[in-house]
Amino acid sequence: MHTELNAETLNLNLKHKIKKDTGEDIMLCYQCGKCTAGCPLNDEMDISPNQLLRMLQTEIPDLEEKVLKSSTIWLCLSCETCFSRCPKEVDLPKIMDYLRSESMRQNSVNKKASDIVAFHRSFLSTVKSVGRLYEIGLIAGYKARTFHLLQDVNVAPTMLLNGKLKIKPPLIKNRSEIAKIFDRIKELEEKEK
Amino acid sequence: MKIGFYPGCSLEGTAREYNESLKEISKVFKIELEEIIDWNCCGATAAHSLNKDLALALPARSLALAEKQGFNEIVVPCAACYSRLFTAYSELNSEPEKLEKIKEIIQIDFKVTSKPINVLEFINKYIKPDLKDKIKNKINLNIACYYGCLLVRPPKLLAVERYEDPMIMEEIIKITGAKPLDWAFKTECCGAGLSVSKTDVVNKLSGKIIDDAINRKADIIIVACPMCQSNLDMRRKSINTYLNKKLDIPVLFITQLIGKALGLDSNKLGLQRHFVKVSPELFMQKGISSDSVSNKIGVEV
Amino acid sequence: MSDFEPKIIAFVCNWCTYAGADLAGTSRIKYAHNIRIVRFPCTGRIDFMLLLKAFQSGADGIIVSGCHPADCHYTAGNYHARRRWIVFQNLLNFLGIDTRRITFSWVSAAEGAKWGHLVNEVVDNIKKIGPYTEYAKLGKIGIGSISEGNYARIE
Amino acid sequence: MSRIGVFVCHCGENIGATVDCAEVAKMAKDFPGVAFSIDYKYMCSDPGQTLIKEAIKEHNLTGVVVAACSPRMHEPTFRKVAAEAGLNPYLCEMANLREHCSWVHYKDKSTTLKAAELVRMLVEKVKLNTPLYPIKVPVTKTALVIGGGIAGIQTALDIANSGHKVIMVEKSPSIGGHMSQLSETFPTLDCSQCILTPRMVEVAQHPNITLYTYAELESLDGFIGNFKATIKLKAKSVDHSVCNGCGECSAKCPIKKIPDEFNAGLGTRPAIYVPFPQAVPNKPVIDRDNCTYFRKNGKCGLCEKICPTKAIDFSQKDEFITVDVGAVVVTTGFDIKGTDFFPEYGYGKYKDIITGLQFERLASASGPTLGEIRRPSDGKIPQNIVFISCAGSRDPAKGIDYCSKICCMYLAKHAMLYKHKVHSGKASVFYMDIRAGGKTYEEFVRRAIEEDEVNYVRGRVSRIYEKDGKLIVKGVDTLLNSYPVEIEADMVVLGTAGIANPESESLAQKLHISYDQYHFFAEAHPKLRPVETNTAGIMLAGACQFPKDIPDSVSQASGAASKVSALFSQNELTRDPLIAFVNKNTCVGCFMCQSVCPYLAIEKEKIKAKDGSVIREVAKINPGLCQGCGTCVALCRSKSIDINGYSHKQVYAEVMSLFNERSLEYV
Amino acid sequence: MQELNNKIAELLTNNLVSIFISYKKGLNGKIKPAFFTKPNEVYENYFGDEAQQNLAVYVHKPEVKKYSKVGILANIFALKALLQLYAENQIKDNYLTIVTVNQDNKVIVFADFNEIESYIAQHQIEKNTNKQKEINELLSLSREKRWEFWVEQLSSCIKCYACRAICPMCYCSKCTVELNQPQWISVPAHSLGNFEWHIMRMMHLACRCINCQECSRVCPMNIPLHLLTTKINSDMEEEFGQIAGMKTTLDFALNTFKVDDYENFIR
Repeated sequence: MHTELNAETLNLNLKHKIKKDTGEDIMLCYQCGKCTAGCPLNDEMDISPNQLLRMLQTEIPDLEEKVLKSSTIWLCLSCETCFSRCPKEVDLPKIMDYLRSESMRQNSVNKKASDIVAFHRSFLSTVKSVGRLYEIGLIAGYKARTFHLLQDVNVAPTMLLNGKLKIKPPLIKNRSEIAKIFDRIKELEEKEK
Repeated sequence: MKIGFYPGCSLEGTAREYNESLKEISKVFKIELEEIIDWNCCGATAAHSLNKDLALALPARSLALAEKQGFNEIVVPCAACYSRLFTAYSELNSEPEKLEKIKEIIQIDFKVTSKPINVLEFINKYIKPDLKDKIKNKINLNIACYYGCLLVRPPKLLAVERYEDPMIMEEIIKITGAKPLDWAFKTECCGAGLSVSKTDVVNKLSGKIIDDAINRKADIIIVACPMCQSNLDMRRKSINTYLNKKLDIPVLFITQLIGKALGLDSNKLGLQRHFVKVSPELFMQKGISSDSVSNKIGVEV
Repeated sequence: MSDFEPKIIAFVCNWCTYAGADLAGTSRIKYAHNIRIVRFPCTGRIDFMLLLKAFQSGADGIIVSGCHPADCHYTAGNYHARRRWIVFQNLLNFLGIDTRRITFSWVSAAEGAKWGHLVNEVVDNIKKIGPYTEYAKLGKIGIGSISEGNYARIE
Repeated sequence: MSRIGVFVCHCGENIGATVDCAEVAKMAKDFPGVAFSIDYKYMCSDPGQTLIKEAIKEHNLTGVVVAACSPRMHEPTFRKVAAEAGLNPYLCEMANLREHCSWVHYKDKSTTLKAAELVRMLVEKVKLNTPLYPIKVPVTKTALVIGGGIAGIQTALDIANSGHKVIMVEKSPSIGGHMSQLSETFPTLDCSQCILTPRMVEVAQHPNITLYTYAELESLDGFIGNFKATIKLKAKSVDHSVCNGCGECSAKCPIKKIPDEFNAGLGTRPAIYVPFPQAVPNKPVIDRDNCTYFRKNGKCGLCEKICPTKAIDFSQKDEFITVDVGAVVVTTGFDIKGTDFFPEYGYGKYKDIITGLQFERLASASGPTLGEIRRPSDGKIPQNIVFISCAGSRDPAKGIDYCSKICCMYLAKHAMLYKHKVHSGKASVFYMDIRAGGKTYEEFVRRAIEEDEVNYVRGRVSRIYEKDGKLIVKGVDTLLNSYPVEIEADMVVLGTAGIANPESESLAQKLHISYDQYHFFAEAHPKLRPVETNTAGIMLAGACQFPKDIPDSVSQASGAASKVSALFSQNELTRDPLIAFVNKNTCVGCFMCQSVCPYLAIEKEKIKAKDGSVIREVAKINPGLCQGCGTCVALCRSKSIDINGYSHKQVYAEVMSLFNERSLEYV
Repeated sequence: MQELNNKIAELLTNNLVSIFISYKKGLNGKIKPAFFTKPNEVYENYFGDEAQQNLAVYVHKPEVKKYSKVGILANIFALKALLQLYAENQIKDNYLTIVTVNQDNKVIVFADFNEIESYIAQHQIEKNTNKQKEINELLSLSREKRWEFWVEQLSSCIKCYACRAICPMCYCSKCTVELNQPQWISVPAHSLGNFEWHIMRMMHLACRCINCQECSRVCPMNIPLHLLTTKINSDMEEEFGQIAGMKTTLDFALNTFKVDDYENFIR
């Protein structure tokens, strides 16, 4: 009889988890490096995109851990340049999305990326409470989380002057609905665990 | 004619002039942009960076609300919102299981029939056909059309023609008399999502873009994305500091440019709101060669 | 599931699917044993009446398979067959005959794995649907109904 | 009454390990009509064959079922055995117990039961088999070679030299193909034209070769040994029997700006032209699409006025000739992708991004720059040149999946040639893998790297854009931790993918041969029959089957030629008689069968009364043309057409033998 | 009517035809086919709305075939049938003289089949929406219900083959149903054989049937055969854009194909 691989019984490697969760096949990559060559942030990244894929291909736990702890996954802008040029049509941005959430789940977020995570978090908490983005709230929350208190003080006055910042938050009517969406997703996640 | 409208958060704040100019030019063509009642944030990069369900659920709610209001199409001027909304639209359309899950999460039953369109598609379909007849003020400028990432990528999803060298903005602005330039950075990334958290990255990426546009003798850069605009415009001072240069080229939304060509008032189009000042002489018709214009722009940054 | 073992008959062309099934063999691809293959020179040769006869003789499912479009050894036999199947399927469906039991496919000489998958899929599917008795039972309805097994034989 | 013998083969362990062969043989004994049944370890071995022969004689068998491997494997073997025992070979059938049973199932009762059922199915069939006799057809000993590139030239010369006639058809005005466009050839760097042109001349002068240039195959009917080919001779508008090839007309033709095919679009040519100075035949044709005389209703006509031999003939029409040939060799070559399909390399808008073939022309002494490497945009000599391999190859997203095989080598050659011509220049090659398998190929590439210091960078180029007259090539060196490499190049050469000829699909349909998903013609077997097609009598050679270099094309050409010669060594061919036939008595003559027959094998036959008056018309199948697909058999409403080997009775018996109520009980 | 009678008489008198197939009123008042061989019989000729039978079927009956030149009064269905028969090589040139009466009661004698082709093109038969509705209703049922419906309908078939006898397109000299080597169609009148018979007949009529529905009319057991013919006709039109009896050339759905015929059902 043909036995099927069972995710529950097998301790899956990261690349298998990615395949299962996103449908993206890491093994398609043949290391041409085109993704890296086109990546606007390659200079900043600690692991270049093609090497990141190679590390996942190997299934070596140490390398997988390095990937999850890398700054690369947080620096990826999802500009989709790599995906649009990839000869093997590997959807790297999608894989990056997965790696980010996996990195958070395993508490392996790169220290240098904490600013970015903090920004994302405060962004979402603004959305959760307001329903829409509220720049002053966002920036204030972000700065409280990162202690970058003086960043952007130079643009804020001009923004206000040009009418680009709203002082009052743009509340939506059914804010509770949005909060509920966040809650249900959290519930779902916990169930899946 | 009425059409659904999802302004997105930035058009309420940092990109107010985009909102104002889009509405102004739509008025000229007797198109009413009707806002989706009680729309919410699309979740942007933050949502899909952290949670894929959230990245679908947030845009899905707005899509569902639009459907309830009976819109077949929703204009989504912000390229980032458009990308999120369109991704949700096509994923939910092609994967019924996902749709079921999302309906459960947002607690709204819907069929995903309201299609998000971006501002270029909107202009191309509803404004471009009659644009020629309504031009009052020929634009005599060299223009670098900047697309950024999310209006053209991923090409598989968006099905954009010539995604590495798109021509849709160029075709539109040619009608206003403007001269589109062939340049190298029209689809390079400006650094968008890292605008606040990694300012230096933005300085570098956006700096390259502005530099190339100026090198090729562009008078202005036009964009169709509030993120690109804010990176190229609002961040100009720190870009200049980073590059140790004084780059003074204004960055306009395509809607503002069309507005000027239609003879609309600069203030109504929000041109006063820019960080890099847009000189009123820029749009004067007579006696200005494109070279002299760029010298005359008064920039205070 | 019960221990129902469906009877599947496959009408295949010699050049593509028969060879594809050979390849499945040489590649040692394992699939369900319920399949019996009848060889034809080309899908163009497969008479629709044979499909009815297969149901009559007790087949629970039928696979008809040949070369992919443009690959026919005889250039166009598969195109003719495709049309015949379109007409035939529509007609059977209109008459209420269970067309889920007939699977049409293109399996090339290089698609041994596809053949294995196809057989397994069809067997699984027919196991779900259950035995096909209603067509063969027709022999017991009407004025001249026949007793079991007493079909006309030729020799 | 049938007396069938069943011979169950264990095939060593191959069948025996999974199927209980002895049990199958035992069950078979009880099948109606079976007179003898036995199992044996290796039925195809000499003792096995003897066993069958003796049983046929001893038990007076009227039919044989060998239950062993696939009939596609050993049917000829066992039919021969039957014939040697005095039984008509077509009274032997095979049950496929190996490929269709033992190899694909696990050891189980059900597997043995299936084996027995397969045997019974074939027993039921073989009872209805009838003795058949092979069909004999004569062989026309002339070969048709389609395409006059190096593969076609080699094939034609080999066949002609073995004493048979050859007709060569070439669609362009000269033979020579892509090889005539090349500068030097790897790995020896000898001049392409120097080695090719003597062969071209030989073709033109060979007494056994008839050459038709500016001609195309219109249609092909018939079958191996007996094809009828219709060839379209396009109007040349020049009477070649009169023309002396002086070239006055080309020199004076007022239309001069037509992109030159021979120079891959880098140069121009007039409307009346000889493709290149060494062309064979070295006489011009008029390109009517671009000629003023034809485009503007007889205006111009300058060439006619100045031609010293009065060879210009505007009134010429396309001509069609029909020739009888016994074999066809297809040598139509390949094509390359242009530079316009790479979005990230500018959609072809940059003039200085060229294809490998264009570089060949730049490097060739007969090319538009007389062999100097000058870039197309401004004619400057590039000081920094970049070569990109796998441009479209190995690129499932935008190009083709496969490796085009020749690019690694020719790009190394290009880089080398460039370095030899521009000593101060810098050459870089972006590659993913260097595929240099071949005699002295690896050494050649190493020479480029070691002696000529070509800069090989491992990585695909992400983007090329133009800035201040330079082409900015952006890549990374994946061997240097993905270190960014940005080259300001003056010219970029793309090793664009080798692809099938755009006309290959329509040609395949005319020839009734198959092609693969990339439209390359399909060989009959990838390993064992690489030069034949699935249609008997039609062979392949050269890059029409897959991109290949000159040595490979030439060897395949000689292979195809020897296949043709072997065929022509016989006066008669025998064919399997598994063909269709018509029952005249019941045919009503609706002739629908005629329209489904792909071989035009169905004719109208008049049934006449004694007085000679026609009573009715019925269908008649030409046994020489019928290939036995049976499409007509299934279409005929009154079942007036039947087919040997797969007759109505036989397939009916097979189907009805399965699953019937008297199904086997396994004991 | 008089014009028509005159025409028939004229054809017979001038020996342009040796037999003319038309209609007459029977003793019970029912309209039935008439075979005139002499001008003085023509007074019996009848033509009107009740004259519906498709006379084309008689063209290939041996009794008619023995005459060298045959005339026939053809309504629109008969015209379509004759055209289809011509395409199928069943009517020799100069054998038939075909007469019809158009909507303005004008008598038309066709010179050749090309004229018939253009006449038919101008006189499209309107689709019977009621029948299409019946079919759609059947199709909207579950498969099991449809099966029950047809089992009930076809179980009453007595294999009298009236449907075959009346059909202008059933002209095979040896029908498959009469073959017993092998026995394609089970002989006894049980439902299995009935299904086989009707499925086979429909497959053989696909894109040949001109949907005159004579088979349904003559069925003594009132089996709704018109549902099958109408369905197969509309299928042919939808799937392949082909309608039988429209062309002089043989273009039958199953002897042609398009490379891009749909194949979403093929795996």
